[in-house]
Amino acid sequence: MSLRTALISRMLFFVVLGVVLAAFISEVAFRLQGDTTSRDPQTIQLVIPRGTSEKVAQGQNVLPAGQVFVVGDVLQVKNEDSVTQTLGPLVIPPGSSASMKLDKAGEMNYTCSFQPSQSYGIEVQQALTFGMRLQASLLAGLPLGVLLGVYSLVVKPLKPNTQSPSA
Amino acid sequence: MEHSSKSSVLQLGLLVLGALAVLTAVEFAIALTVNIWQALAIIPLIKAGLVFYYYMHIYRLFEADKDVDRESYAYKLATNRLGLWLFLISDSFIFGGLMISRINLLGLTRPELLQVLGLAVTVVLLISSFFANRAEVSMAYGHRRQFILSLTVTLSLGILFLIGVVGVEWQLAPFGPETNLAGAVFYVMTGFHAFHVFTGVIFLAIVLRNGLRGLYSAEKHWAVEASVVYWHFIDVVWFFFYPALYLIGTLVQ
Amino acid sequence: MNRKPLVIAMLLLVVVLIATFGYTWYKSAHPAFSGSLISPPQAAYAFSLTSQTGSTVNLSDFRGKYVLIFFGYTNCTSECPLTMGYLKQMHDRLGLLADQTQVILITSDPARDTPGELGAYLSNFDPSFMGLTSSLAVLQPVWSAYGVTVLDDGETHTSYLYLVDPQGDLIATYPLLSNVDGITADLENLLSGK
Amino acid sequence: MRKLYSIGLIRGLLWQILGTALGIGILTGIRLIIGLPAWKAESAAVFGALLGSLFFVYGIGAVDDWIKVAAGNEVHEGDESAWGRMRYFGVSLDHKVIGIQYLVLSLVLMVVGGSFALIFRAELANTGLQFLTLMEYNTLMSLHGMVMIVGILVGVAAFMNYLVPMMLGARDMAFPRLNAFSFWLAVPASLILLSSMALGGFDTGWTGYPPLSARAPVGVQMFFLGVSLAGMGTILSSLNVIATAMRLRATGMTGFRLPIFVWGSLATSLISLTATQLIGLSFQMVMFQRLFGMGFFDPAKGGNPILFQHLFWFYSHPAVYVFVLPGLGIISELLPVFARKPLYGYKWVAISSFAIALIGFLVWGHHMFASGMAEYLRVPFMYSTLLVAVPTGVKFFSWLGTLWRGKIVFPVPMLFALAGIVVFLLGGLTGPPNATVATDLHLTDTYFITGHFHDTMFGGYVFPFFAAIYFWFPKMTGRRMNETLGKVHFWLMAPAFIVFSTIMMRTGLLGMRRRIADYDSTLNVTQDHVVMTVAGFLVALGILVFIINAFWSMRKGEVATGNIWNSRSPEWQVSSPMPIHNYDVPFEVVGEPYDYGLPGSVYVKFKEQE
Repeated sequence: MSLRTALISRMLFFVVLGVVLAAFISEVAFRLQGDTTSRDPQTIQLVIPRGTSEKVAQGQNVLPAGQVFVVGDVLQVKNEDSVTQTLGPLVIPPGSSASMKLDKAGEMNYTCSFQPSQSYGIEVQQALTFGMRLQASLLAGLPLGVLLGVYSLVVKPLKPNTQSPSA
Repeated sequence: MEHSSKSSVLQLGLLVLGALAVLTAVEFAIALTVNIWQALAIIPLIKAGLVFYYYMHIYRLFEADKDVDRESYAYKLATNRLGLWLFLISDSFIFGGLMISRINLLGLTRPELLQVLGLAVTVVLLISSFFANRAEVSMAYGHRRQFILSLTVTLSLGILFLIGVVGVEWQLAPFGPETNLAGAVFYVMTGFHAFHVFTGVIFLAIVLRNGLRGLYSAEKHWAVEASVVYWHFIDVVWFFFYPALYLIGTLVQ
Repeated sequence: MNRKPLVIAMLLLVVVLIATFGYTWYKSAHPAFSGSLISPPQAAYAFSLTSQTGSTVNLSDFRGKYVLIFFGYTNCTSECPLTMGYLKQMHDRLGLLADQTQVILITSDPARDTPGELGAYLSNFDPSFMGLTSSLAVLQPVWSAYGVTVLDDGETHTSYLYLVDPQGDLIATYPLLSNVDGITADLENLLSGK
Repeated sequence: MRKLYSIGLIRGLLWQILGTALGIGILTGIRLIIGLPAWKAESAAVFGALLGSLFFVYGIGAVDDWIKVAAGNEVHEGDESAWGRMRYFGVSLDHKVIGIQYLVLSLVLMVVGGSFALIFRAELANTGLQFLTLMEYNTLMSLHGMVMIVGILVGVAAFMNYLVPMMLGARDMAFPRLNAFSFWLAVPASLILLSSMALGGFDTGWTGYPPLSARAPVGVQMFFLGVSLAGMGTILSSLNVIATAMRLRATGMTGFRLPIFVWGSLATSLISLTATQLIGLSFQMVMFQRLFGMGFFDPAKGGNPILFQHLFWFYSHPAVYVFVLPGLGIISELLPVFARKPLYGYKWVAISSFAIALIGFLVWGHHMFASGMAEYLRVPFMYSTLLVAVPTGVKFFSWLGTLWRGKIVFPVPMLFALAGIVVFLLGGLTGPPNATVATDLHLTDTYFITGHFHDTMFGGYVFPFFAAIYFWFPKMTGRRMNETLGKVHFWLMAPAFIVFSTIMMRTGLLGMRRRIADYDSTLNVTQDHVVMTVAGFLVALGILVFIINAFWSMRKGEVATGNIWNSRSPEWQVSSPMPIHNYDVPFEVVGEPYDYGLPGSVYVKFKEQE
């Protein structure tokens, strides 16, 4: 095995080691933290009960004025009322349900037919996904691995004559 | 290269050109049909690897010095190679930065360009790279006529590429640098690359002129090697820019 | 110079190709629906209106076709032309599949949108598109059935595209100005039976 | 007149003026031809400055040899010894001459930048605006930053050029012509950078963030162009250093027998070779945005200003390691000499330079904690930033270990080296609070950061830089600098600076924002500002003493041709000033470089001695 390949494999080994360590620490910390926005996207149902339209006509609130989601959630609106209801891009015929995917983070105010205010607030938060945690582990693990790798060259030299500055 | 005959080396060069052509064709086909960016990102890497090894002879960097005398030509040649490669590494950071900017700003969209022209200039640059390699090999075996011939072809193809990008594409593009983001990215990327091509053309022209005056020999032709390696580098950069500008993603609305 | 790298490169290429097409096959096998699905599908309100040619048209005439219904008016300057443009794009992209679909524009402004007007308007887009109008009395129930609020000047307040399947059921809605790719992909998937 | 023209520098400047004028003319002509309004100050200035710098490099003759080669002629290194002192004012291929040229340019730039600092320091001595307009203040403040940075880059190049070939036992750098070229690129670059004052200045700070820099006066273009050109020079010279250190080492000089300074230079060059391209690119992109309306960083066109910050800091953070690594190397060089003890943990120190450089590439994000990056990603950046403290700590440990129970003597170079350690320690210890997200969000953009930064720069660069000048002055001139004046310089500068930076951090903690021309008197920092101003002027006074000392010693200084510090380093084994081609007889490395005080240990053995 030539010196170059020895060096490369040595560095690779330590970089991987560093990333693994970083990932471990990051995951443990993450679990302890118990982040709320870190759940997987799921289908959340919003039921419009019977008789909503009448109540709304009288200006009563039937449903909460809004709701919080994470990116990727599917909002499924079930219409148990007797008339067609609408929410933003959704049209829900009586007794049926319609759904929309929330794939953009941000706060939206959709016009709707089941609120006296004619508007329903939807807040979509960026979920703390595994991908981002992986990114973080890489960002922390790379330097760690490099550090361990270069110092390993001092602790355990590759070969007697090998510490050329190209290393 | 000494241990293999010239014809076999040239044959290999042709083989590599074929491989590159196939890869480019596949790239184009994927872009037209399924357009999966991961594939379009990997294929240039393969192409670059081929060129690094077969055309730019990267392994020469790691050959141990046969001659330890500091003043000997062989030793200086190796030092020059190192210097050139260091420069290429540094230069590749500019292009890397441009790629990062393009990814950050445009994501999976691309400017509206002439596909035919894009493919054409790519092929032109590819073939020029082949002839550049041919020129270097011929020189290494001391065949001056063939060297001059191949270098002339390389040079003219390089000029053709410049005309294609700056002379035609820039004029026909339906946007200017200030129109939109895609325009800005397109002009800055092609601009930087075209500038490098331009310098490469000048470099090749100088080498050609000095070659005509018989200044290079089979033993001493560093200038030829340098110009050719630089030229290949420019080609490799285009391997990445071509899909980034013409193929990946959907058109900007 | 050894040829190993060349061989490796070619092998890599093969791998990339396999991966690519495997991936695309998987994607096409599991299509994602971009419209907002209505489940279970509801029988779409069956209307009977007058087309731009003056003939009477029922929704039931289009059994066996996917029908895209859009409420708009010819004097509309912003959303309607854009949406019709999108629908035209979709129609062209569908190519041969297009004749298994029908685009219908139901006016929200019967006062001004005579059949002639509608015909002139739709001729800007595609001959196969159909524009329907009628008297206010006939249109009112249609609008309410599809949850369309119409202001006095004939402007629709909330407007969607409605997708009716060959059985005459309302299966999905699309927000206006949604990107044409989604609708086209959905229809392609539906028509190719996926 | 003809004699004057024969001086390279004058010739170059004349050509630069010519080129600038020509450039402006050409551009205006082109605009006329394609039917635009003929006069556009901005593009004219940029094109003129660009052409001007090219003409300078051509006029002074830095590219003559390449042109000859291109024309197919042979080139030889002429015998320069005949030129005498004039060598320093024209193109010379001798790395020692180039090193000294770099050194002088660096001193000039730092004096200029420092005087800017003095001006606005005086302005800040009291609340309200005394004698500067806001624009003037901003321009001086921004230029102080960038002129100093360019000055430091040039100074780093100075010692890398002067020392690396000597320490390696090489005849010259690997590419002498490239070396000269990269120096003579730095001169017009500096001129362009300073010329920004004449073109309305700019108010962006040295970071030049868009969208601010996209709206600033034309001066900012000169700033961008100057820095880009200086960057080119740095890239080429670092390329040269790497090639030299990898190819031209004396026989027997294996990796772990390299002088620490060379390790530091290698690490430094590694950074500036690669990362510098990105600051150049980011600046050029803003230039294009201003010139051609490209919308890279213009949100109105969908651009992304944060992208600039990423590109910018990807260089500008590693850049601070470019500044300090050679300085730290110099400290490691001097301590064993004056403590008469081996350098403690040589291998660890050597590797640490590399570790710092490599990790430095991955920490740029910590400059953007406050500028909207994904919250979760701040943590790894914080971690990697704190990781940099490890190799730095290794260096400190080695210094202490070296001094421990050493027979320490205190000539001026040693004083400066020790001051460097102390001040750099101050800077180092104030680093973690800035690296930690929770505290940084409060400290960012305050004088605390400024104080931290000045501590690291002075401790990591300025003090070692002076130490090096006092140490190698005999090598350069054959005379040693006056000790007494040197001590005066030291005792003026070191305490004053420590007071300065400490007070600076205090005001920062009290809420003093950086980069502002005026502050609220109710902050109760006015007295602190007075103290800072006084301290600042004391530092300047010290440097004045140094300059006088340097000029005096050059002519009348005590002659020192031998190994006055009794160092083991090869360059001291031959007579001072250095012979024209360094070593008449090549040497061989037979032992460890820093085994001071060990009986019978030898580092270099000259062939003749066999």
